[in-house]
Amino acid sequence: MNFENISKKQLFKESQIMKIHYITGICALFVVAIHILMRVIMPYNMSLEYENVVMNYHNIFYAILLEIILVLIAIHGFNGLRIILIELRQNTAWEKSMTILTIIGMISIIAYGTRTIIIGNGLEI
Amino acid sequence: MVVNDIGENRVNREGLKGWLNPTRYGWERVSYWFQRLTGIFLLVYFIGHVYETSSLTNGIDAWNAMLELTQTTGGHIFLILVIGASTFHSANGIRLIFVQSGKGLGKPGRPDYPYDPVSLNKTQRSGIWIALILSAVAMLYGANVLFE
Amino acid sequence: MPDVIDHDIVIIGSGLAGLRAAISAASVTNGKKLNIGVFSKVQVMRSHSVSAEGGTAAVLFDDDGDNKESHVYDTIKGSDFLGDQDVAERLVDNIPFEIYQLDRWGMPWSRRDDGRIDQRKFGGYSYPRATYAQDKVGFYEMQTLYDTSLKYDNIHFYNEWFCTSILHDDNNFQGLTAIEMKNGNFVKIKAPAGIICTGGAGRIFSFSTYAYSSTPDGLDMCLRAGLALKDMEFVQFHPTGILPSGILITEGARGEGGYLINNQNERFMLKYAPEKLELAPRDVVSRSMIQEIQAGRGFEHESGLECLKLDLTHLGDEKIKEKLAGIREIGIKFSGVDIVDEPIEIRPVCHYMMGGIHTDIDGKTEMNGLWAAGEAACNSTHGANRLGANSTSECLVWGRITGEVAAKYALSKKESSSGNISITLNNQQILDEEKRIFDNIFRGRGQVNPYEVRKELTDTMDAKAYVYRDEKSLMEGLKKTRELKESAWKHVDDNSKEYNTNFTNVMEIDAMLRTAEIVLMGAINRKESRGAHARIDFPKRDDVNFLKHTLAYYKQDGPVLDWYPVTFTRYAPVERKY
Amino acid sequence: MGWKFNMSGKDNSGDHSGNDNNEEKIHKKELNGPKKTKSVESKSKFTDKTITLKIFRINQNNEKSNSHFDEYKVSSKRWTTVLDTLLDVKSYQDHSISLRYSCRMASCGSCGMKINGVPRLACYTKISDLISEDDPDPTITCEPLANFPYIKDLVTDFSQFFNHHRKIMPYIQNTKNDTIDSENLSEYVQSPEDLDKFLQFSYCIKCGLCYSSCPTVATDMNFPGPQALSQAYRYFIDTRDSANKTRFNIIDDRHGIWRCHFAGSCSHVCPKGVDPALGIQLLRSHLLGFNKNEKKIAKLREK
Ligand SMILES: Cc1cc2nc3c(=O)[nH]c(=O)nc-3n(C[C@H](O)[C@H](O)[C@H](O)COP(=O)(O)OP(=O)(O)OC[C@H]3O[C@@H](n4cnc5c(N)ncnc54)[C@H](O)[C@@H]3O)c2cc1C
Ligand code: HEM
Ligand code: SF4
Ligand code: F3S
Ligand code: FES
Repeated sequence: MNFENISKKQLFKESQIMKIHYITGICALFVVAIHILMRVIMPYNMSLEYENVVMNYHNIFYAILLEIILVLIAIHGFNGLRIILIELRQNTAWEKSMTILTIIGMISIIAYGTRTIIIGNGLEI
Repeated sequence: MVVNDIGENRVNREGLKGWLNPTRYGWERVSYWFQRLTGIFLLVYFIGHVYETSSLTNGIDAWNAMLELTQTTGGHIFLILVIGASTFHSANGIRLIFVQSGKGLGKPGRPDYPYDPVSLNKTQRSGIWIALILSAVAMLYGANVLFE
Repeated sequence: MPDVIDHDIVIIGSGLAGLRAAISAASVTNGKKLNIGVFSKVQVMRSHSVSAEGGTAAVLFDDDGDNKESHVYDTIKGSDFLGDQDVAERLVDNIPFEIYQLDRWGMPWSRRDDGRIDQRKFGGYSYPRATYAQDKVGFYEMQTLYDTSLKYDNIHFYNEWFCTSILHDDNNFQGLTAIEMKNGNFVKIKAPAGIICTGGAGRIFSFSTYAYSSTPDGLDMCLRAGLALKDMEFVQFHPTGILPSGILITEGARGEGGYLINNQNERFMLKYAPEKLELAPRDVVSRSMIQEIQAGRGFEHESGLECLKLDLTHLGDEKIKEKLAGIREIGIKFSGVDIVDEPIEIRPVCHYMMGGIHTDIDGKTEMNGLWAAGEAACNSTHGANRLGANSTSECLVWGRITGEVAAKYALSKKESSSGNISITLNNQQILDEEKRIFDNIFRGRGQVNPYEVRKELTDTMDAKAYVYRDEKSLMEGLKKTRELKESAWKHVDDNSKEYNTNFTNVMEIDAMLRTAEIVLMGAINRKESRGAHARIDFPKRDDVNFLKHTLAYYKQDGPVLDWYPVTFTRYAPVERKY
Repeated sequence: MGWKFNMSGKDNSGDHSGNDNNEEKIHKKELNGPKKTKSVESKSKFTDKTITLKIFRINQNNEKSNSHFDEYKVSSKRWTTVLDTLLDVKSYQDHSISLRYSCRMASCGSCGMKINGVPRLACYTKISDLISEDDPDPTITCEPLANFPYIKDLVTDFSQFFNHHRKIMPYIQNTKNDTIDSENLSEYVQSPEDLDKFLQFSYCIKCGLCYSSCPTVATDMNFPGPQALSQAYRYFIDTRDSANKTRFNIIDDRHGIWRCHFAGSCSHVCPKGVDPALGIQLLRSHLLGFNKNEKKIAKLREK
């Protein structure tokens, strides 16, 4: 029968992954809250003006905050996606490729976002 | 769909349709469905948002061009949905974290007819409602800010 | 799936007896494990045993004054002295072990506050002796045994395999034929040893507490293989079945203090069994109830049947919910009555077959290599009337005994043939069987609706062989049964192979007709009233002529009856009073 | 309560209150007086009706596209269950319908099927609860349980479901006291409170309704499903069992307990109040290491 556990070797136990999922979820809640509050300190439209945005990026604490958000949500979100995907089909090839796919997604979005933060941090107004 | 040794003709899994249909089995099922949809939706938005902000690196003109693209009525409505989705997902997510670690569920006991599963108790149901209401409020507030 | 399956032991039936036998056989080894096959026409946990409600009788509280001797005597007195006394002693000796064994395996026995296993009162016992787990004893026992059996990798379950006949060579068991219901294949099974645990046959009555699967196909298989059925005329009618379905309200309800009342609101058992009242043995209570009804003191149920009521309202909400939750659910769901608020309508209902395949004290049948246990077997523990809670005990005790004995037998066979028992099946038998089921039944012809025949048969049994019987009605019943048997009903309309329940139903009806005939003939032949067999025309017990078991063999042109002696050890028959 | 009954059963004195546990009063129960009773449901509410029964027909060896619904007319009374009508149809209208049934009292778990789109036990579902009194042509639809492979008509294949159950080791493992010898008969000391912790979950009749309703099972065939997982909890929390680690290793898997997202549908459809969703979440709490000291291993009673 095509029943036995397909996944025997795993880097993390599923419980560890899910703990990470929960923790990233909760932490994301707080940091995103701060991120959004920044939008409402000043009128919304003003907060989106190029100068104001770049000013924010110059603030090293804010830049770190953004980086944290980026990492947390990328992990949480792509792991969520992985969960949904591996529930869809059960065979080793599919599961492996989905895991790799989500990890690639996770890394690339973090990399791409980090690039914005670094460059933003160095931009002249 | 899932086919193992049982052969195509006999497969009777509900499949994707199963989890996409929240209309049976009560409110917990609706909350499950919403949590998934909002999760995927937020992920899509998140990717888009990272891409959106990256236009920053190409200077003020690129940034303003992007703003012009997104800060439209349609874009605002989309943003309001994101606000609603993230409020629901976070609030309900916190409830889920609690219940999935066994908190706030009530105790098993001797089953009594008519059977009333304690896991589907008032606390849970009100948790779902609170998440729904919070997200509605957040959406109203968001609309207020965006369309002032 | 190969055409022939090999096993060391086959067990037919996966009720309490079958599972207990499987586990006990699986743990007998001499270094090598035996290969055990459990065949059942329903999935394991769908067996009828899951319906047992009230308790399992055992002497556990010696320190509180209970003792084994009293259990033996209660059983024998309950049996109206037709029970074999050595067998009853064996039962009583062995059952405490089974209770504790089940506890080790995870049985959720109801507990006293000090953490010990609790017991409740049951009809016909001198002490509270029914070990219980709420009111779902059979269910929990089945679950415990099933789950435990999953531990053994040498037990193979064949779910939904309908066994049709026993293969034998002269008097040696060789195997079985069966139909795999999922795909309709006809399969032969070879094994040196077999245990029949196919349960009771109560579905030959319409108004019955039994599951629909409790038909006598197992008994019939043995009958066709030349074995005898013993004491089939003794059918127990349980006092409290709800209307119109016949679902059981456990004796535990009366054990916990329920009253039976008539339409005068009287607790009429005061008249019939002044000492034990509602907790007299079942035959006594059932007869009293029929007398009440015939005296015009019954209620009329919507369905037209007359009935009495069981009053539990005084037990209180708390106690009912704690100890009789399942009954409450049944009442609400199937009768529309909440027993907490209202008495529930009940009527005596067919509940247990004291008779079965003739076996000795070890459960061995007349055929070498074949044993029988549980309700299908008649090792004469229960004689003419079983006490409540003694049946699950019997299933457990003889499940274990037969499992062990059969395993040892199989092992010795294996050893003497150096590991490879070669059985040459008798081809003629297999061809005959194929002819019987495929040519005669599956491709049979007829205009009469077999389900109609089943309905008429069971209704006839209800009308003619109920609590009180007499020559005239029994004869009428026998005549009707023979008429039905001769009519052109043997045919199957559904011609698909896969999961053809039409086919299996017709095979069951075939067996029911033969068994019903034996029940009726035995009842006609026994011209006395003893235990559950009450004749209006012979109201007295007759120890001179009838203190013996009935045996029935099936010969070419019908059943042939014979007698068999009862074993006595210590107790001489006395008049039964409660 | 004493063993001997009070003989004064006919005593008319004293009042009778329905909820009295007091033994004294039980015996003084008024037997001849009028009784006030309240019905659970009004008995005369449901008049006999003719209904249309739609039954899904399929055969595992034919093409799926051959499946169809057959319709039958049957009459029903107040107490008639869906199983009764199905058997009625099978006996008198169409012998070829295949379905499983055995106990007809909701304790064997054979007769699970989708009735009007929701998984239910046929023997436990009354016609009168499904249709409204003034519906001129009430129709009831019976389909096989979803998520179980088809065999024929309403009969589905449970082997995968049972295998999942077997995989979680549903038996007591207690290295210390596994064996029992006839010399030293005694039971584990288990208080009623300890019993209550798992009693509810051991009431599972393996009917598969929960398995059929769970959205994860709908796509994930390696997910043990609510039934197996709640049984894992039932044996885990039993004070007689000491195999925590082994069982955790089985369920803490990519397709294990974490694939339950608390959709609650299992508890919603369970006919026996097992509340598998509760069992799963509690099991998860132990797996996560909360509630660590809730469980003590029981000892055998000293003789
Ligand atoms: C409602 C009810 C309540 C009861 N309550 C109590 C109680 O409280 N205490 C007590 O002690 N006793 C009680 N009894 C009696 C007791 O439950 C039964 O006597 C006992 O369960 C019988 O078990 P068994 O193993 O012999 O057979 P069963 O459980 O009937 O099992 C028979 C098995 O044989 C299989 N089978 C039959 N024919 C075939 C075939 N042709 N091919 C393959 N397989 C076949 C069936 O599939 C089934 O698995 C009660 C009985 C009823 C009806
Ligand atoms: C802000 C606080 C957040 C919290 C507390 C939170 C919490 C959770 C929880 C508990 C789950 C698990 C649900 C389950 O196992 O059934 C989950 C799933 C998920 N989350 Fe979040 N989340 C948050 C934010 C986000 C964000 C911002 C995204 C988008 C990038 C996201 C994407 C997802 C996805 C895709 C899933 C998978 C859905 C599923 O498993 O059903 N989450 N979240
Ligand atoms: S948990 Fe409930 S629904 Fe699921 S199999 Fe058990 S009894 Fe049926
Ligand atoms: S329906 Fe399924 S997702 Fe969990 S709570 Fe029940 S197992
Ligand atoms: S027939 Fe047994 S549960 Fe319905």
